[in-house]
Amino acid sequence: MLETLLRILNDGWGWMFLRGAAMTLFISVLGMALGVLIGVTGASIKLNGPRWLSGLVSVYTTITRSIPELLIIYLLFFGSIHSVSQLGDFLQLEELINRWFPAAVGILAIGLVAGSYSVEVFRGALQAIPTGQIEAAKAIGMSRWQRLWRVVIPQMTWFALPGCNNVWQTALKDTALIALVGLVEIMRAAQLGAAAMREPLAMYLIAGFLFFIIGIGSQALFVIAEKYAGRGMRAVA
Amino acid sequence: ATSYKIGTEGGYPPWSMVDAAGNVTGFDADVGAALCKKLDADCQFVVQAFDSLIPSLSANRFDLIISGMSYTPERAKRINFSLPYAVEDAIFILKADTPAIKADSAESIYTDLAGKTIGVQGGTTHGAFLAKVAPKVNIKDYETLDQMQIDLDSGRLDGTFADLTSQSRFLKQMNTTDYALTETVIKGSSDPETLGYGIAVGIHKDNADLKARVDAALCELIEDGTIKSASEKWFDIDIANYDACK
Amino acid sequence: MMSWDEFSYTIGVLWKGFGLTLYIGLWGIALSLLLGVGLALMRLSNQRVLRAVAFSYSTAFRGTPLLVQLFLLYYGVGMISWVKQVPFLWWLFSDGTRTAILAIALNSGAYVGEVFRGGFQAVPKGQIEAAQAIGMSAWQCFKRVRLPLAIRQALPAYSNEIVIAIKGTSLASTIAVLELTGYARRIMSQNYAIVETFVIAGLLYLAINFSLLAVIHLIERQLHLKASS
Amino acid sequence: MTVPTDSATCAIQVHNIHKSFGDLPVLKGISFQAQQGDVLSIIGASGSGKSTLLRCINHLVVPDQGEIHIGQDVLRSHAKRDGTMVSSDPKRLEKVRARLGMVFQNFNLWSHRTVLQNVIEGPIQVKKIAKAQASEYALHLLDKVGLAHKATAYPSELSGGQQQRVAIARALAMDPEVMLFDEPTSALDPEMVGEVLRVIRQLAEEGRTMILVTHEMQFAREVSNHAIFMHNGLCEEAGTPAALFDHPQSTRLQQFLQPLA
Amino acid sequence: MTVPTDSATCAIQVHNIHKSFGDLPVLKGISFQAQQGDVLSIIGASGSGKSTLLRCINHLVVPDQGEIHIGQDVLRSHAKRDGTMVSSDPKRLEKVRARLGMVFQNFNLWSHRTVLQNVIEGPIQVKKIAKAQASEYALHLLDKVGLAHKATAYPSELSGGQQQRVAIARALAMDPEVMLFDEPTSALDPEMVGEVLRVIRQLAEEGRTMILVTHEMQFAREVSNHAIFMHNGLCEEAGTPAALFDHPQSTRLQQFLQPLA
Ligand SMILES: Nc1ncnc2c1ncn2[C@@H]1O[C@H](COP(=O)(O)OP(=O)(O)OP(=O)(O)O)[C@@H](O)[C@H]1O
Ligand SMILES: Nc1ncnc2c1ncn2[C@@H]1O[C@H](COP(=O)(O)OP(=O)(O)OP(=O)(O)O)[C@@H](O)[C@H]1O
Ligand SMILES: [Mg+2]
Ligand SMILES: [Mg+2]
Repeated sequence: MLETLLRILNDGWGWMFLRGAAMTLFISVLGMALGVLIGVTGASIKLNGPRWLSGLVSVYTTITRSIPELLIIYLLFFGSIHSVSQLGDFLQLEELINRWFPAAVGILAIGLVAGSYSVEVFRGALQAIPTGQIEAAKAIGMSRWQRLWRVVIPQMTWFALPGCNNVWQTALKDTALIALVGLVEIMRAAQLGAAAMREPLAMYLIAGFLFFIIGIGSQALFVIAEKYAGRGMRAVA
Repeated sequence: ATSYKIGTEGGYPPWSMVDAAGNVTGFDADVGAALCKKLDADCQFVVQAFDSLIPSLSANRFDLIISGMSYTPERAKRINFSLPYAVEDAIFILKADTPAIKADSAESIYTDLAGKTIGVQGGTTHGAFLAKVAPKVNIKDYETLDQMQIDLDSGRLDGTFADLTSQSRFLKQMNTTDYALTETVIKGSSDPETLGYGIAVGIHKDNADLKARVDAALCELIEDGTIKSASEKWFDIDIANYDACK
Repeated sequence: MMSWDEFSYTIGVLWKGFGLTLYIGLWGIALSLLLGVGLALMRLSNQRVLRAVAFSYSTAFRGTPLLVQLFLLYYGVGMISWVKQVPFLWWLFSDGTRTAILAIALNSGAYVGEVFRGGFQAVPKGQIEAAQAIGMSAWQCFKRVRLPLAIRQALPAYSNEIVIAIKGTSLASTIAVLELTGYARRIMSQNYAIVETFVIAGLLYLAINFSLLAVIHLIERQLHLKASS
Repeated sequence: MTVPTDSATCAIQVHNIHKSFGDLPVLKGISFQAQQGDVLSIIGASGSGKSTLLRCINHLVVPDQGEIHIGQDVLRSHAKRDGTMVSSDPKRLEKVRARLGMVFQNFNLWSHRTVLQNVIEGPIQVKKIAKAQASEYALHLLDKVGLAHKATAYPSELSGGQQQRVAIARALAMDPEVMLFDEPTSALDPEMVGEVLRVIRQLAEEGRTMILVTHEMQFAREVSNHAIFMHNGLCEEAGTPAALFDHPQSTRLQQFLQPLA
Repeated sequence: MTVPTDSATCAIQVHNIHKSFGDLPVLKGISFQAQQGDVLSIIGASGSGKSTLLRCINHLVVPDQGEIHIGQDVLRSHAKRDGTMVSSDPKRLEKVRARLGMVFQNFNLWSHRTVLQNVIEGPIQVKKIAKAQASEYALHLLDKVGLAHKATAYPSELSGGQQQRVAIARALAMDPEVMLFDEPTSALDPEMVGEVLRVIRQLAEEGRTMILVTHEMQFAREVSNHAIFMHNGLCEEAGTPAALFDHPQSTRLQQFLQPLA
């Protein structure tokens, strides 16, 4: 087994996997960032926004969460591929667009999916903030933004972190689906490697190991984040 | 010279594989290289998941598909196909003591299989074919051949139905006497409507000119033995379709 | 585009997988809820061993893809020879449907556990103290105070795990269980109307998830308490 | 008060209680006892540990050392391996707590239950009283504190004083032998304070024991027959309210009462 | 008090405020005004709407009707299409609020910030004062309320009275023109009450205006130069504390003050 692993890594697949891991991280981190942005905005709209807008957010979260992620990537990719390639022709940026279009679709898709989950996570977290905490901020004349940054987000973070962690772990797995648009992330690297080297078991073991490393690493970051965000909040009486 | 981009799956041995440096190898790669030489073109492979090959071709992300793709009427609604340059026969692996192993006609195999559970690879033509000719068979679809083969190993299946090439390779790997290939091979030409007309090159619908040139080039490749030698190199047998150009 | 005949044929075939998807999904959701609440309580218990077990479980099961877990259970455990000797285990692992339910319950449970941990953590300490002070047992305090207050915070995030579990059932097709996605694949291999078939399957998933989200929404409304003080 | 008495009538006995939060010693060995029908006031500066002491009595805060005797029952604590203190007999603790009523300084009403539900929760769940009966008694108590009309409101819809009165009703509904009041009149107007005074006196006449943390000396004087002045984690001075308030011995107590003079 | 005066020195003017919660009318047209340096006490039964009135002044509760004048600024409200009331000029509201200090009845300290951070938050964020300077002033204020040693503690680690004192320091740190105190001494011992009394007097001397809800008549009498008795959503009686407490005119007020006699 060990021999096989060494042979695989020597044969250049080590690099392939590293590039795959970088791609996985690149897409999932940016996707998650987009998702958190959508999540916080969507949750505030659902709780405080005008009715028509919060209705729109509900439609988005319901549909995006309900249909398979692969379908979303499919629709995003093949739904836009024609117009994007025409746009590329028109702007003479074919190369650039061909090169970055898949990654953009990947990030957008992961972001939209993670965003739809995040909306609900943040909505629950926002509701858990005692109203008095926000009133105290209003009473000293804080602006909407200041209240958001100084009170709402710090307190919400503590309530939202467990749910966010889930969204992140899900987003990380979902990046495997972007192989569809031609990006080589960890799982696709394993699949290609399995085909080329005829060692499926070893290849998927390496892929699983990489996912697990990323998973554990991010888990550790979340533990630290919870410790930080929980200062003073843990024993709120 | 003109240049073409060729879409291929990359993860489907021995048809299409990529090595760590990104070079495409396999039967498809050899056919593709030979074809480009004949067309006097520079070619570049684009590796992409099988499911997205046809839509990507439609969107002009590449010019040709060479990826062990069977020519079926349904696919032909979306893209053009070249002549089928190769045909593959299909075959069953069954328990060695099943009478169907020795059956001398396809029909008697089908009747024999009634009520049995047979694995096929999802997304291939074999499932649809089997469902049509042997409706009493219990069909299980697998994502990959590997999974299907593991399940046969673990005793959840009575048999599998797939390409002759992959079946014989698998049986060799299994190294067992419990299972065997049926003596009767299911000819690809027996039901082209369902089993497909054979392996062909995918071309964009609007590009009739390219289709004509590819067809001509493929005929030459079949005639001069290039396909045959590539086939024997990768499959140990000759799957070149000598009827294609007649 | 699809013709009407193709469309109704597709719907007809997909419908055959619909029931099985629902069956796997609902069982998975029910079991994962139990497992999840249990894990959440373990993570918050003051027993260090329980905490460590629950933490490792949630890290392992969330850190690896459901597909891998499913394969390990189905192909891995199914290959162990003594499993075939134990009637209950072989009953469980010989059948793809049951193995799929188990995999979804184990996987989703890890996520549900985190969601409920967040919920339990958000319960103000004073609310629990008030229950303890009148002599409620730990179980009564859990049932009457902690759980209702935790659910209220956790419900929105929990709805995520429900839809993810339903969507997760589609992986059952990879161990040859013919549910919705399994049939969809089968049709795609016949008609190559990939996007259309996929969209129709997606709509069926949407129908299931939409109904479940509506149920959650109703519960949320029902539980919706006047703003906390 | 701290004089040993016949333990048969001794309702509550607090023995050498110690408690630190981290490095901060809050209680450094407090002892006292109270007979049936006693009303004991605990006074002391803000932050002197009065609430902590009250919460030690029903082990909401588990003491680092010391024992609590409630009637015939004893509550003890021990350290776990990681150093945190736990109550030694959790089953008995539940039983004892059901006999101890408590009104929290910050009320701690259950936010997911209406006023009435807050009050009947204990009787129904812990004392297994029928709902109809519990509700009847609860409404009677709510009426007594002037809140019958708020029975279906949620705590978040109540004013501060209303919340405090619900908290008092909730504790009374359990019909406890010993009542622990943590500043039960802090949010109440003079009228309501008079009402609470009457309730406490009546409870005392019924033979119940009350321990009362308060900052209102006037109230303490009128309602209690014993008083303790806490300082520096210890019981600095004890006696009848009259003795304590009119003739404080320690300089610290003199200084504490100064602003009232 | 309700007599019109020269508006130049009029620090705050409350004009015909109405507020209902659902069907329940709480304020039915309250008006009053206070000059610079005035200390105005609001008394009334629990649930009579004192906190609501105070919260209407800085539009934490948006009134259904009526205006608030703070110096030259006016706060008005209007109904949105769905019937909820909103403040008419949110930008101005923020500016006005920065000039109004408030001590909440239940403190509302930010649980994610330490004591010191709670106090410097407003000066730094809203008044854009340098952190060093804000901290220095904050520590001075904390020292004044006897809590300098708790600067790094979190609110959940404080006793009730300590939390209340932090809340007072937090409001003072904003250096407000007008202070709104909602029962600022409810959790404080006599010593601390005396300290708060001193602080309020000093603020009044500096020309600041204070509005004070309290249940402690003695405190109201000592600290304020005007008093209002609220009843049934209206201002039932107003005057100097001496007049109100010693010679109550309305029978309701007489009854209210009865228990103290
Ligand atoms: N959010 C709310 N929803 C419904 N009713 C409310 C709400 N807030 C307050 N009330 C009601 O309005 C009335 C006035 O409340 P408010 O808090 O102003 O009283 P208060 O005079 O401050 O009383 P206390 O002295 O007890 O603090 C009370 O009867 C209360 O029940
Ligand atoms: N959870 C905690 N962690 C750390 N310190 C605490 C904690 N709870 C209380 N303290 C500290 O213990 C001391 C006593 O608190 P306690 O609440 O018993 O005071 P108190 O006498 O009730 O005061 P008050 O009259 O203000 O309510 C205070 O100095 C407080 O800061
Ligand atoms: Mg206290
Ligand atoms: Mg009030």
